[in-house]
Amino acid sequence: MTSYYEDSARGRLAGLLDPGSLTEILPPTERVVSPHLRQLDTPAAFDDGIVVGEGRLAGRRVLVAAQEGGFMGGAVGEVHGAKLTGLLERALDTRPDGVLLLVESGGVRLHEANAGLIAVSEVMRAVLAVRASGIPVIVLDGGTFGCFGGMGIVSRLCDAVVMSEEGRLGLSGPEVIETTMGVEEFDSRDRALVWRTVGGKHRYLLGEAATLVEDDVSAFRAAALALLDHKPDVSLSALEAEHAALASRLERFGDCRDALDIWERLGVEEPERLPILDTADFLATVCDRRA
Amino acid sequence: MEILTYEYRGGRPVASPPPSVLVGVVGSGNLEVLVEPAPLGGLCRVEVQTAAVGFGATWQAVLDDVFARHPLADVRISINDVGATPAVVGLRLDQALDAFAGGAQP
Amino acid sequence: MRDWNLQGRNRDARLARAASLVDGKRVAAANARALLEAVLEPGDRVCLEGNNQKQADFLARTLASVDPARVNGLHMVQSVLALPEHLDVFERGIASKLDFSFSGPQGARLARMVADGRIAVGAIHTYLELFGRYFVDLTPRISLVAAQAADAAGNLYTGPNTEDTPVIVEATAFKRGIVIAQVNELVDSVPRVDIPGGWVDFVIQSPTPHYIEPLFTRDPAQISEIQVLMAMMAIKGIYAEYGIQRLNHGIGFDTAAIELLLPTYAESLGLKGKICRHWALNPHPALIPAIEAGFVESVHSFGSELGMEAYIRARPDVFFTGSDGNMRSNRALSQAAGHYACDLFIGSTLQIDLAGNSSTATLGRIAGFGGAPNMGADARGRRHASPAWLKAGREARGDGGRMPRGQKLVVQMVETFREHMQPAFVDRLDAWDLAESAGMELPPVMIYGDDVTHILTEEGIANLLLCRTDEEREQAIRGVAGYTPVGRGRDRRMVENLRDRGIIRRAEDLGIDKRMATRDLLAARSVKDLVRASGGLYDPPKRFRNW
Amino acid sequence: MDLTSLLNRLFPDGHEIAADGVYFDGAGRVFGTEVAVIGTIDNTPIGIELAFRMAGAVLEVVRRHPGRPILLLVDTQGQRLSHRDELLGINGYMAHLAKCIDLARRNGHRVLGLVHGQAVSGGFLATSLLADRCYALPDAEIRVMNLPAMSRVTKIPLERLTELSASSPVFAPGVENYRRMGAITALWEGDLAACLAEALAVPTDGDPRRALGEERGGRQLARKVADRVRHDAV
Repeated sequence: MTSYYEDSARGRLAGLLDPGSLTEILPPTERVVSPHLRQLDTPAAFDDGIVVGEGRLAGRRVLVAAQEGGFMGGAVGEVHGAKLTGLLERALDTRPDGVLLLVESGGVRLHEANAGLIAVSEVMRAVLAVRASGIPVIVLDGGTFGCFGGMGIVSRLCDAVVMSEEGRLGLSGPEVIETTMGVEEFDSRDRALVWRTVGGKHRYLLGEAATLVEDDVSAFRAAALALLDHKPDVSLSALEAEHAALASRLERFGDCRDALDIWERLGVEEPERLPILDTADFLATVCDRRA
Repeated sequence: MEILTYEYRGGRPVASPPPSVLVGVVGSGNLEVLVEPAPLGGLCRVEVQTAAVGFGATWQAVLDDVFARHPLADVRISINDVGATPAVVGLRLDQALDAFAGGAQP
Repeated sequence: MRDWNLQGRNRDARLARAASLVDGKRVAAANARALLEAVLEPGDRVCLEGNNQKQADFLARTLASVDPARVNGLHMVQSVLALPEHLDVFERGIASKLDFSFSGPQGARLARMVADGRIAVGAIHTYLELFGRYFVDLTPRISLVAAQAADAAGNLYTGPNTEDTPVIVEATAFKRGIVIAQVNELVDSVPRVDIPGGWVDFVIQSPTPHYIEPLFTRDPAQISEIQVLMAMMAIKGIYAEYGIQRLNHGIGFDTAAIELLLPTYAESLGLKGKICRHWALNPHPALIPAIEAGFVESVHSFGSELGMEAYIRARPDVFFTGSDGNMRSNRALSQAAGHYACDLFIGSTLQIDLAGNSSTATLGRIAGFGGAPNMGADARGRRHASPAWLKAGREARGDGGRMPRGQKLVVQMVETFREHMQPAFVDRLDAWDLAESAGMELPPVMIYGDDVTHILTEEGIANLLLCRTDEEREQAIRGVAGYTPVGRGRDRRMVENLRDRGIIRRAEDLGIDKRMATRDLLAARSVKDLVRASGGLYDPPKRFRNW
Repeated sequence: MDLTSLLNRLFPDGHEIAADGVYFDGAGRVFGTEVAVIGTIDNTPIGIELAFRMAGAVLEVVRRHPGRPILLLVDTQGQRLSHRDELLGINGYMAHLAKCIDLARRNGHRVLGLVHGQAVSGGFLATSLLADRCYALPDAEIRVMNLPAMSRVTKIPLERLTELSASSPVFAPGVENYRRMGAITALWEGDLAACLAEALAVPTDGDPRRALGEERGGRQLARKVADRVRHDAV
């Protein structure tokens, strides 16, 4: 068992794909680094914090991108974002069986904030173009830094999100909310609160994550493989169905102030027990209780 | 930021080197090490970009020992460092150069 | 004729002044300030309970709020300055003199206030020294302590965090002083009596439970591969070498790594049952896997640790627990145990000089000592033998026909550079500058060089027991000081000679493959792994969760 | 500029646009073309209700008015920063809005954005940045974070950020920076109706912003890097 949470972006890819099948595009030897970091006296990385390439998953052809949270929290800068956009657009030409995004990002990289923000919107449009062309885009989210900011939106544009309970998915990070709105709004040091708000279990219960897996690279691999046959549907009726589901979420849980309230309303007995359950026990406990 | 360059002579080239080896991550207290074969006329060249300014002598001492352990020639070693301690620097370089000399990507 | 009971009469007068505020022994929280103003007299010696874990925080707030016109010039004699209120009493003129042990969180403010002349520091102690002086020349007149519960008779139940309470109350109650306790709850009968009611004068239910700091919880996720390597060297190069059965670990990730390598690496070396059987140690969560693996036979603790309560209750063969099932900790007794009954202390530090003196002092902070020097010092009064103690003694004294005697192993474990490339090895400790600027009589040295037996860094182990001259000792230290200026200043030939003689040993000399030193070797790599290892009994504080 | 005068200048031929608090929608006419309008005022933070409502309005246009152009007039200080919105999955609501806008585009609706107040981070991402073309009024404000806050977070001295922002459009707030980076096609001044009509007439194909950013010297790498990743042989 290899912990996905602890692994690096490259380590995750090595464990996820068929051995030796990854061909990296613009690898570190190309030294396509961020020029903006240098200007601000900040160290750059040779891959600008993202690995993109082609590989195989159980023999099936996939394009992959993996963000490295250890480098600037996986934040998106000009080069980083352009690599991701280019990879997605490559799928339009090469038509793989799917695109896998191993997200780990705090959002936009402040050192190049404007470039990063625009880049994320380009990624968003590219994701939707790939899906509209019938190729599924699958997100894997289980890294140390979670997935926030623009990448939190990107993740929910895709066909499915695979999470471990350690994974986090949201828009504004708890620290950002605490800094801006005060500790009463969101105590970012209360990690139990953080995880039951944006962690994998809650996201799975809400339906934001399609699959919840153990913190194990091979579990992520199996889940990604199972989702490759997903047929993207970006039609009006699909979006109307999503609209209805989001309406129902607002209606059922709009007045909830804590995940425990939501879980209770979902009919989970002893909701306070959920955080401590192992993934298998958790899945068995909540199997017919998801929103 | 500081950019430091070191060169070593007297090493031996690796017979069939891999195209490149990358080890580590550019994160706080850590570094990435990129090792590539390069036609340097027998030199081993190390280029360091580091966020910790003023440690040139320390880098020299660490790299002297690394070269003594891994006397390689025609190798370009590129480092992006965010204030890693010499212990971590030595560890990453050992990992990278073992993999490079072994000819396999770790 | 001389009156031989002035203290008793004075005590009676104080109690009489408080009579209107008391119902039995109970005083309402709203009357707490009035109580303190009634029983305290200017210049009193006061012990306010608080250590690096449990805090009599309500009484601290109350004391800081009394009228300085009525209560002033107090002499505080307390283990730890942890809360802002501990210094507020000086700022407001309520107290003026201080004898203490540790002031980690308030170290910078304390230094400023000492420099401004607002606090006269008597001395900075180790815990045992200060406790000792409670019975000699620093006996508290009034003690303000914290407990979990009290009954109507004033019997106190401390729960697992008994800590300093017994020693403080004993010193006060039996010298006609006054003991005031804040308790979390008032009950009909306490689950067990930790402090007999006859020793307690007043009981106040505090508006909120007393604070406890989870100081000894170390998240395994933060242990680095370098720390794993150092832990491997500690186990193979010291624990196995000397057969360390009885020991104490300092706080920190270095020692947590050792604890987490016992069920994996130490087990693979066949060391179960041969090392680490008996501990004077707080209930470190990182020790859970080793306990579960059967390494650990007994643990006596200075204090408890938040979240470990249920686990401790379920392992009474290992921990010291009461009839109620909960741990009974005792700082004074565990300190004594660590000093006299352990063969090894291992801990980290911030700076080590060329003579092996180590210090955690930095300029602008008066941090004090706590208990480490009690653990990290040879017990000169020890007379019982053990193989580890005898072996260390032999190494130190040679076979030259001198009087045979053992020695405690005192190991300093440091990475050669700390964060931000601060070298751990220095020519001159910052403690000298601190002593100068704060007008101290001695530089605040945590562990004296002549007590240190081994220095362990990522570069290797220096066995100072085997050094025969000051020069050898200095080169042995330089020889493991890595790329710090001290390390680079080594005499390479002499260091190689020391290595040939086994005084310096590198990982490879110990047969340790550095490539094995990865986090995969840790028995737990996250707090959740610790919870799993405990069978769900460990309930970590929420700040340590990621679920 | 207040909403009424903005709408009057955009739609001199008249409009039926109803406001409800900080939200408004409806339709206006410009030189004979009917344009659906969805927007907000007062720099409002976009929380889940607002994102949901805008998404519903986009879907409504797609259902009821096939092909009708959509003009987004979103004035936002960014996503709503709240524990409760995160709890309910605000990123999912934002993504839903983005998907609806993209659906409209794919179904033949021209989608334009006009920044008339503020446009910040997540609130910008899920709305006008998803339009075919985004424009701005000259006094609008676009940013991720102001420089003092950026300095605190990145620990880069404010003076250095200020100094560099004089030459680099890459991180500092400002409409002109976003124009140079290619995200803002043009500034609308003077006859707004004419600007709108002209924008509606320009053909659109794909996402032109990288090329625009490169052409204007604001983003030198994005197009090159994306093209290489898309086309390099492996």
